[in-house]
Amino acid sequence: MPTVWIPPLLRELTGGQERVTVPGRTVGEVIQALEERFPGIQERLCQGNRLRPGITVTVDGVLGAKGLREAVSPESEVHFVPAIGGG
Amino acid sequence: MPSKVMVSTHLNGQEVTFLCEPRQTLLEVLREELGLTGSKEGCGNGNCGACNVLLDGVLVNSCLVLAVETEGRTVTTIEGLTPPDQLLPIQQKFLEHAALQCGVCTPGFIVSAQALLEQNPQPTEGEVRRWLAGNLCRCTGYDKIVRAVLDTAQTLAGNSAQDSDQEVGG
Amino acid sequence: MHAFEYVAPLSVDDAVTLLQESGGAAQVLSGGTDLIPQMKEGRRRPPLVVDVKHIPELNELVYDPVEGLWLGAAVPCHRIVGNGAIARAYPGLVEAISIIGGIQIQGRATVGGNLCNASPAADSIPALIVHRAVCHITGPDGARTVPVEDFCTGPGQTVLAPGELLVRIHVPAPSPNQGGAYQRFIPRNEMDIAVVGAGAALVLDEGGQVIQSARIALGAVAPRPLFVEEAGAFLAGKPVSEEVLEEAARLAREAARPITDMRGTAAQRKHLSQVLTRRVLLQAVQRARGEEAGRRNGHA
Amino acid sequence: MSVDPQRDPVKGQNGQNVGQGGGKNGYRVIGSRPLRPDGTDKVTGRARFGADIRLPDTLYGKILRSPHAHARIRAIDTSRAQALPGVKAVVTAADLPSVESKIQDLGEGAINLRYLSDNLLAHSKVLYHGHPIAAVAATSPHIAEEALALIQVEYELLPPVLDARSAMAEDAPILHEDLRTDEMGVRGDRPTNVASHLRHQRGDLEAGFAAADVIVEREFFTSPVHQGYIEPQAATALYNADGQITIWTTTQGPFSVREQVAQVLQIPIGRIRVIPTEIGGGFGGKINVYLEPVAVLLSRKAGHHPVKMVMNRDEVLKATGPTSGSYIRVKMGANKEGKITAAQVFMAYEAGAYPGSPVGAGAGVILAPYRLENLQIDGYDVVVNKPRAAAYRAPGGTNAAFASETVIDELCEKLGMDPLEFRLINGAKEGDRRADGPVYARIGYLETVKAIQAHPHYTAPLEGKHRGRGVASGFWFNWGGRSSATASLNADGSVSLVEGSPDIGGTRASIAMQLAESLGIPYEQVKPQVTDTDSVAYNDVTGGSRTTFATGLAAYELGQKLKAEMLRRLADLWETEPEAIHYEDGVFSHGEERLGFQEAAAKIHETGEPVMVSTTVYPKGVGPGFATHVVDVEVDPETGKVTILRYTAAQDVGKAIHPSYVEGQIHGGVAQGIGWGLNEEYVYDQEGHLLNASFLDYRIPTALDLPMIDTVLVEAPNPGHPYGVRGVGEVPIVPPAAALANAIYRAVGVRMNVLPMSPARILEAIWAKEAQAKEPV
Repeated sequence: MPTVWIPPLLRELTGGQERVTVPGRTVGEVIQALEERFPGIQERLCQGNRLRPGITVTVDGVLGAKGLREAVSPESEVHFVPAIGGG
Repeated sequence: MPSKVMVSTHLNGQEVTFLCEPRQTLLEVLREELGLTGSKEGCGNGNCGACNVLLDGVLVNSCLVLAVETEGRTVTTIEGLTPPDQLLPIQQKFLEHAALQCGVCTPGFIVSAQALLEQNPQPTEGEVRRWLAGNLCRCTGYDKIVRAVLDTAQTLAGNSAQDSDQEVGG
Repeated sequence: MHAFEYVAPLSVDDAVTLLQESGGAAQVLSGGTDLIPQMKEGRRRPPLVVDVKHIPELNELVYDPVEGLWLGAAVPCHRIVGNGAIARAYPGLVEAISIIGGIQIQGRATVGGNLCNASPAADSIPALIVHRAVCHITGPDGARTVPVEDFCTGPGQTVLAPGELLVRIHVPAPSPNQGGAYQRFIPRNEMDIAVVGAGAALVLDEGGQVIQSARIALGAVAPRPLFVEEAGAFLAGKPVSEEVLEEAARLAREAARPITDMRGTAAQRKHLSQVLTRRVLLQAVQRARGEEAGRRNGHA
Repeated sequence: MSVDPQRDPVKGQNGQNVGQGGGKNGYRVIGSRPLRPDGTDKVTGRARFGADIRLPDTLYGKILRSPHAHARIRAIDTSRAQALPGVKAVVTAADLPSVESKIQDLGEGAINLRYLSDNLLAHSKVLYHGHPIAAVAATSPHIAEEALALIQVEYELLPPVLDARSAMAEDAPILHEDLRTDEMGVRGDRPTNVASHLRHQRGDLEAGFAAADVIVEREFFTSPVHQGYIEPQAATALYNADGQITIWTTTQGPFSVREQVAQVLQIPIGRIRVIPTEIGGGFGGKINVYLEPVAVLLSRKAGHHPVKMVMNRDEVLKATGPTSGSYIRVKMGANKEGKITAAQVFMAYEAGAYPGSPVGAGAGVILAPYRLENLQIDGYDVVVNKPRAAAYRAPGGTNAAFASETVIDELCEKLGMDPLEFRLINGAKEGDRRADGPVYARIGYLETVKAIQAHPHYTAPLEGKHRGRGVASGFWFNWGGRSSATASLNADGSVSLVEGSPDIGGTRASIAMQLAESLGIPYEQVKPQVTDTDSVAYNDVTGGSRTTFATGLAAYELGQKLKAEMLRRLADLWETEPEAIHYEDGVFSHGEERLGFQEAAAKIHETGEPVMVSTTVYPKGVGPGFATHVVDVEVDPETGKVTILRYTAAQDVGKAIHPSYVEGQIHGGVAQGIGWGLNEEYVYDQEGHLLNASFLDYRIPTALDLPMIDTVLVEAPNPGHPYGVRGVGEVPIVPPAAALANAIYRAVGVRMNVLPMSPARILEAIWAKEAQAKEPV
């Protein structure tokens, strides 16, 4: 199952857990699964059916372009990080 | 409407007559009235050199010259400096050295560097930097610009040395 | 820029008449490197601009080893700096003039304009003061002379009465064994206004050991360029030594009454007054002795 | 002085390439240094920049700006301005459609539309000195200016908030009554100036610090600095009688301009065409719109005349984006072996008048070069009464690295370790975890450290009084983003390349080179041009160091597609399969048949439909960039002035497509970093007036302030790009301020914790040190 790193500000919802493994083939499914275990977390990550503005997701270190539809493999590592703009 | 003044000037090798208000700078008239937009306005108060032109052969900031002051005088802009059939050696060297990135300061640098080389054909690196200190560039860190100027000087010296060799030999 | 009339008179008399008729509202345009930005920013809004560059007397640049230097008020810096005889006679003055702006500014800016703009930080003024320069002024009531140290009365203010025109500046011929120097401190190496400027000129005895007379002036440490007469007087008659020069520099520091502004702090300016005065005195001594040291330049 | 051939100022290149590149590496075009296609126009003054656009019947627009940093607008009376002969239109915020408070991703970074609109023309409050209030279009710029003076605004002055820490105070005046702190989706319950709080945390800080043999904790203060592009913002807009809008503007992102104008004016993008002019520098500062929507409003109100608006330098500095001033605290511990055991960071970035500082980026940069197990980073985005912060080259990176890299230098000093050795012990490599979580793929950080270690600059002794040598490293994420382009085959074998990425520093060349390489033809045969928003599909901005990477990838794909199409056509002609045709060195062959590229193009032209291919990309394989710099300085202890004696920058550039422009990016970034480090800053008075809004007193480096800048191009190819390209433009601005601080310390023994390290500040630090030394122990 993919490993999700819980952003520090959301660890209050995971009982302090830094990372958890949940099932899912896409980022959206992973968040669904998280929500089932840690109610309220989805709202912190998403606005409607997309990630909150200012949050991006990396899967295995790669910044995804597809947001919630980004594919996730069983060995994947998922991070939610601040969106960065360059100059 | 404020009254306008008629001004005749030798501009880039031609007699040009234009109407302007006394409050219009030479830069404004060149750009907005005469369509010569090669001189750029980067600061408007003489601190960046992007508007450099030659006034009676002397390097000046055209943003700090009133257009009315040019009555009867000679003005050379980047457009007039460039020969009709080919680039100046300094222009060619700027290209070869990649001495420009965005290119907006480049016309000012070309006018300024050309004035330097005419006055001091073999400048040191320090002299080049001192001369160009009134021309701001934000992209290049000046490294390649200074090299391009020094290389132009060296190339021109090589050419003139060859010329004089030939004269001696011939 | 506001709308204004422009006139370029051909004689001093015509210029004086124009200035007088405007009742002091007209502005003289020389190199324009201060006036034009000030008009763009709306800091000056003269109804009439009098361009004095076509008046022959104001374009005069004559140096004579006996008579000294006659410097027309509208002579651009590049003409002075490019004159080898003047640079050799007054290195301390010419180096001050040579750093009024970059090359493009040098092509237009004038010493007369630098004086009349009366910035406390003007580079040429301390150097003119220490070289005993005198302003020659013509006005509706005739001509008069004013020593440069008395010319500026405050930021942007001078002794010029309405209708008066600065025509030329006279700098006496250098004495034998005279040396002068000017240095300013700026954060960059070019394109800045002096945080502090210091000028010194002194005359040594024939042996080059005793200071016969000295003058010291500072820029940017008071509402007007500051002639530190007491520091020069202190040096007169004393043998050259590090201690003596340092004491004169300390007196300069004492005299400085700077403010804190965006270009520097009062404490920094006090401190630099002493540092720069010491440095220009040392340089002036070396020049008086004919042992000019190379100028410090990061890119030489 | 001995002559070092690498430092001969006349010989073209001063740098070196190390790593896998080291030359052309089997490439024909990549790695060479051809002339740029737009070069001649730029050295002759013919190139058309933003202010060079002249249309018939053009009116000139000017903006009235707030003289106050913080005030409520009680009333605006524009009647006298409107009555001035020559004035054709006056607009205020009342002319802007009301937009809802909605956060929108507009090309790069998300912004609340209401803030965007309010920054164009203030609605009810002015939030910084220079905030636009009204705009006028008139028949001449002078008349427009005179009209501004006739507009009467009644203000109710409010106390300004001028730095992040005072803005965070309990009793601070509030800029936006409705602003609440966002902590990843949770909104605070009271008015505040803190727009958001972010955190990265891993491991056990307490244990980490307990395991340290030395701990250094310092705080740092930096002022806002400006991108300082030489070309001021300039835009011309025509709102035509049929409702179609055309905008000519100098921008890093014409598509982003289209999007922003559409959103803020509530106009469909289909009615807006944005034509990018040549752009005279941007560095992140020409992404946000300032003039374009206002020019559109004026054009409509003035009866469909084109309206041209050009900022002056004063306006550029007062009202276009500086990057954030900041307050940063860093605590780091290391053990005797030189391993970092823990790091804790607090950073508060000034967003300016509206939320959106680069604190997130700063938090990602600040510890990025190091392998850490115990860390915590807290970042705060704080609004203050200064212009809205905009992106500036590696946004948030320079001030962050200034803090962390000087603390590391102090750790090294306390441990008695060489700072490069320390970095080799702690430096991140492939497989290590970044501070913000994800794991690095192939990166070349350690190679940059080794490159400096081996460089003659670092190995040469530095002699002389008051001289010091400093090193520092830096990181930048880089970016991919969306790009599209088309290529058409011409009958003479030339290829027209149409792209949508404004060329800000030679990317026409670097992109054309990738097409040429991909297609196997000489660079000179590719004719690139940058086009408008109606002529190519969407492109993200030229920014984030993405253009040579992503638009270059598009060009690579175009080459592959064009080749495939040519093979298909020749196969048809030669009655065979495309796979059976051999293509090498620009020659197609099959059995007896042989056609050079040019002949093939002519043949294809004669025998059927024209050949054009297009591609769109959104690459994921972004490779981050690392750099390590070394600088030698001399400090005049009596004046505090720093002279830079020598500078060398080593950077992992992935693959240098056009090495001259890669060097140029490094030179430019270093120069800006040096300016930031030594002299650049926004100076405000207590009322929040910006005092130094000119190039006279906002001191960017001149030619006399910089030495030649040596470069070492380390080439650790990015696996995410067919040629190994990484972004190169941003990371070089990250290390310089820290490297200078470390060098200054070694020269005169003072640890600087304020940017810029101006002469006055260095002098004060020296005095403080002397005073301390005099105190009885």
